[in-house]
This record gives sequence, C-alpha cells and structure tokens, in this order.
Amino acid sequence: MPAVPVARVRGEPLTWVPQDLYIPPDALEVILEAFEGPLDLLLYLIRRQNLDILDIPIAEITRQYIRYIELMRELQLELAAEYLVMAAMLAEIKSRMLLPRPAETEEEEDPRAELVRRLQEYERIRQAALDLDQLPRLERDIFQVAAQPPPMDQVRPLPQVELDELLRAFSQVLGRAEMFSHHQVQREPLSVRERMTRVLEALEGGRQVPFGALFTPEEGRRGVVVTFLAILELIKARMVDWVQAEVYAPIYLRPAGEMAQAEDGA
Amino acid sequence: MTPQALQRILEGALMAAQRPLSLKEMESLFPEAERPGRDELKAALAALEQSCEGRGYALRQVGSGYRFQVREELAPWVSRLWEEKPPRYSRALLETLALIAYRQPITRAEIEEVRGVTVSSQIIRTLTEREWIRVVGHKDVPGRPALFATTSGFLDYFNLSSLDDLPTLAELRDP
Amino acid sequence: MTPQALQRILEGALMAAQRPLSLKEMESLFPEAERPGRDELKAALAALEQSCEGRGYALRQVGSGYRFQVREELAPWVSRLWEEKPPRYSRALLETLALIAYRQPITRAEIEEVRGVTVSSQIIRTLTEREWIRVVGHKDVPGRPALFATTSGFLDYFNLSSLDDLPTLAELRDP
Repeated sequence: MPAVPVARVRGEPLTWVPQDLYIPPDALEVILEAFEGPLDLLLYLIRRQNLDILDIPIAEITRQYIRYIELMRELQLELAAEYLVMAAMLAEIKSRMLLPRPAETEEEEDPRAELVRRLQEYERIRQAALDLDQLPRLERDIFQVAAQPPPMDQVRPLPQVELDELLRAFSQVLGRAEMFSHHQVQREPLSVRERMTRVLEALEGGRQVPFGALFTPEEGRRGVVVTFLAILELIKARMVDWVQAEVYAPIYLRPAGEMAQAEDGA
Repeated sequence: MTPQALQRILEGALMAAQRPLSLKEMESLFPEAERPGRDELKAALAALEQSCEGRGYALRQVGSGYRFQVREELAPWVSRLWEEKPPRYSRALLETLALIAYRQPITRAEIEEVRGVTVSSQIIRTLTEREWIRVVGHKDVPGRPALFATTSGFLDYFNLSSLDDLPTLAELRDP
Repeated sequence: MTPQALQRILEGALMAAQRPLSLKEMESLFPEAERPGRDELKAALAALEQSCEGRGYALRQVGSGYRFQVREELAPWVSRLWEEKPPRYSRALLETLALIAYRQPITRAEIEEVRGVTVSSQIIRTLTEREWIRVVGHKDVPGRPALFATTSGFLDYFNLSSLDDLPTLAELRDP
C-alpha cells in the first residue's frame, strides 16, 4: 500500500503518526508547536483522555509524553530543555511508584503529589490567561471616547519659589564664597540696602535731586539715619555722584557718571 | 455652581482628556474657591452616568479613574474605523501577565516555576512597555530579583476598576 | 435598523474616531446589506446634534467631516487638564536672585565675584521679565555696569512689606 501523507509538516509530507496519538493530522504541527512547555503538554495528554488529574496513570502518561518528545525531535521543532527535565522527572516518579511501599511508611507522600500540585497550579493560570483574553479590552472591544478639546489659551505657569528657598540659596552662595559670618549679617541691615535702591530710583533718568529732598522727616530719626547711611554707601560705591556748586550751596545727588558722560559728549 | 454646570464641565473634561481622570484630577479643574466637594463630585458623576443611558457611550470607572467609553455592543461597527486588526497576545504573554496579576508581587523565577518554562525577556519588555507591569521592589534573596506587579494602566486596558474585578481563579481540589 | 440604533452607532463611532468622519466613512461602518442611505445618515446626524443640547459637547461639521467638540465655554476648566507642571528655577537663578535681594544694588560682576561663576544673560532676562529685578542705576566704574535691585513686585510675590522682612541667615541656622 503506498504511503499516503497524513499531514504536511513544514511542507514535508508526514506519512506516519504514532499509533496511540489521536490527533487530527492537519493539526499536528500546529498542536506540537502550540505547547507552552512540558506542563502544558502533560495537561493536554491528561485532558485528552479524560483522566483524573489527581490519579494520573503515570506509566501510561510517561510513555505518551516521551513519544511526543521524540516526535517533536523528529520534526526538528525547537525543544526546550525543560521538556527533557520533565521526562526525567516522570521516569523517576514511575520508578518510585513501582517500589513496594512498606506498611509503616503508609503516611509517605504519593510520589505523584508534587507533579499533581504543579499541574493543578499551572492549569489554573492557563485558565486565568484564557479568561484574561476574554475580558473586554481597549483596542478590541472598548474604545476610549475622545472629543476635540475646545480652543484653549495655553497657560504656562511660572516657576514657584518659596522664601526659604531664597534664603537657602543665599546661605549656600555665601558659604561657597567663604563669606559666611554671623558678624557680617548683623552689620548689614537690609533697610540700608533697600534705601540705597530707593535713592537710586529717585535719581532715575539722570535726574539731579537736592540732598534734602531724599529725606522723609515723617520717618523719624531712624529713617533719616538709614537714608543717610544709604547715601554714604552709594557715594562710596560710586553708585551716585554728589555735587555742590560752591561752599554752603545746596548739595545735589545725581546718578553716577552722568556728568562725566555729558562732558565727554560735549 | 449648579449641579448642571458641574456636570457639563465634568462631561467636557472627560470627553477631552482621552484618558481616565481620577477624582483628584477632576477637582483640580476648579480654582480652589469653587472646588466641589467629593460628594458633590460623585453625585455629578452618577447623574452624568444616568444621562448617558441609551446613548452610544457610557461612563465607567477603571483603574486610574473615570472615563467615557463607547458601548461594547457597538464594537462590531466602531472597530471598522481602523484597518488594522487589534493586537493579539500569545499564550506565553497572557500566562505571564495572568501570573503577575494574580500572584503579585512575583519574581521572574517564580513565574518560570509555575509555567515550567523560561520567561523570555521579550515578554517582560512588551508588558513593561505597554505599561501593564512594573517593578515594585526586589526580593530579599540572593541576586535580589525584581518583583513585578500590575499597574493601573493594566486595569484600564482590561476594563477593570480593581484587581478584585479579575475573574476568580479556579478552585484547587485536594489530591 | 431603527433610527435610534443608527444614531447610537454613529455617536459611538464619532466618539471613538479621534478625527472627523466623512459621510462616506460613516457609511463604510455598515455591511452593504444594512448600509443607510445619505438622507437617513444626515437625519441621524441632525438628531444626534439636537440630542447634545445642554451637554458638555456638540456635534460640529468641519472641513473633512463631522466631529464631537467640547463646548468652547468650558475651556477655562478643561484647559487645566493640560496645564503644565510649573518648571523649577535653577540653583544659579535662585542664587543670583538671592544676591540681588540681600546685596542690592549690585552689579553683575559683583554677583559673579561672590558666586565664582558667570551669570548668564538668560538668568538676568528671566528675572527681569518676571519683574522681580530691575536696573536702578549704573556704577561709576569702567563700563558703567548696571546696578540691579529687587522691585515691589518681588516684595509682593514673597509677601513682604519691605526687604527688612527677608529672613536672616540666623533664622536659617536656628529654625
């Protein structure tokens, strides 16, 4: 009788099927490739024959398992090492099953127990994966609603700064400059520096301002002293110039270098 | 602000966002002075949900918040908008994902022990890139292997509001 | 197909599409046997448009077709979804600002002397644009460098009535 191919595997005709494997021939390759590992293959063998997972006929299953592995090798399917490890484990269980069990060790665990536990655990996860695949999901069953957003003025928020960040930055920079000293901080009241800024503002635009006009008597003695110190600082640092036409004439303050510039230009 | 105005604002924001919005994000739509309370917000969402009845979409709570989604029964028509078929995932990927979902936090070695085969790096990478899983810590054993867990993005994708919504695992029978 | 069913399908598709849909695209959602006519389609769209009245969005016809759009008047709230997280200022900027605040009026060279590095023009520009600093004069030394000082806007931002209210270094050391 001529050998009629029962299936094509990777394009090659397959003319035989192991006798005890009952597989629709055209599904052979698909099935062999679809196993997710030795546990998956074992479960397939058990479920296919409606066997009870809790009472596996280990000799029979081992025989079938090894035939499958041989088939996979023959078809040159990639065979993960785990399949061989399982084959060894099955052989070991089989041999332990054959040993007579002494009466006093009746409590000893069934050699299959560990395998059964693993098969059950894997079967649960295999089912969970199928269930997960059945859940309605985005891209397939669920679509996120998306309407066109209204025209918007994009607000770009400005960075926020806390006051203590500023203080920390100040202390860090002074620390780096080795100018950090308690003494210095107390010596330099900020009111003077602030007043320096106010005086410069008063002179802005090259205005010449009478010395006396920079004082606000309502501020009292302290305020007057602060202004005076500020003016002295400004003059010392060459931030302002002071001019007096003649002795006892009114003193004027003006922005530093203004006159010099004007003279240069002349 | 009237309940109707609040409802309209929430509806507009949920429509425009293109992703789920958490209650906190919804609160942040309002300047502090007119910020609705949690109860007000939830009442508005409930009213909004009701108002969608009979429409083509529904309000649903998923992992990272609330979203409007097209009703499932319209998928046969709506999916024709895209020529590409929705992605299919291999059994190896789904089993790995299922293990991480049901047994989190879990190491790669633990996944391999249950599945009986090596977990390919490609699968872990795909799951991470899809932002379905992430490393939540390291197990205190030699090698300090990464512990994987699912994300709220996983819940969003599979239309779940929490891990409790996962289908229950089959019961184990005692040997 | 009832007009209601058609309306729901169109609504779902328009909501899912993330782009305007032309009448032709809407037709192609249906297998030929149940494909609605143009008039039917337009009637369904008109009914859909009406059904959105009072809601947070509206159906609009634009160049390439129809789309749902969130109502313009909701922009003040909805836009907060895209509000960027405020960026942070660099340490260089904060140090420069601190030196100007505590040592004003001060030139750029003086700032650079204390900080030990150049002060970028970008920092000066940023602080000026923020209206926290301004040029209050020029020092009478070669080059007539600008003197920087803080503004009243600076005081307002930090909720200070005067520079005297700035915390002192002593406060940093003994909190």
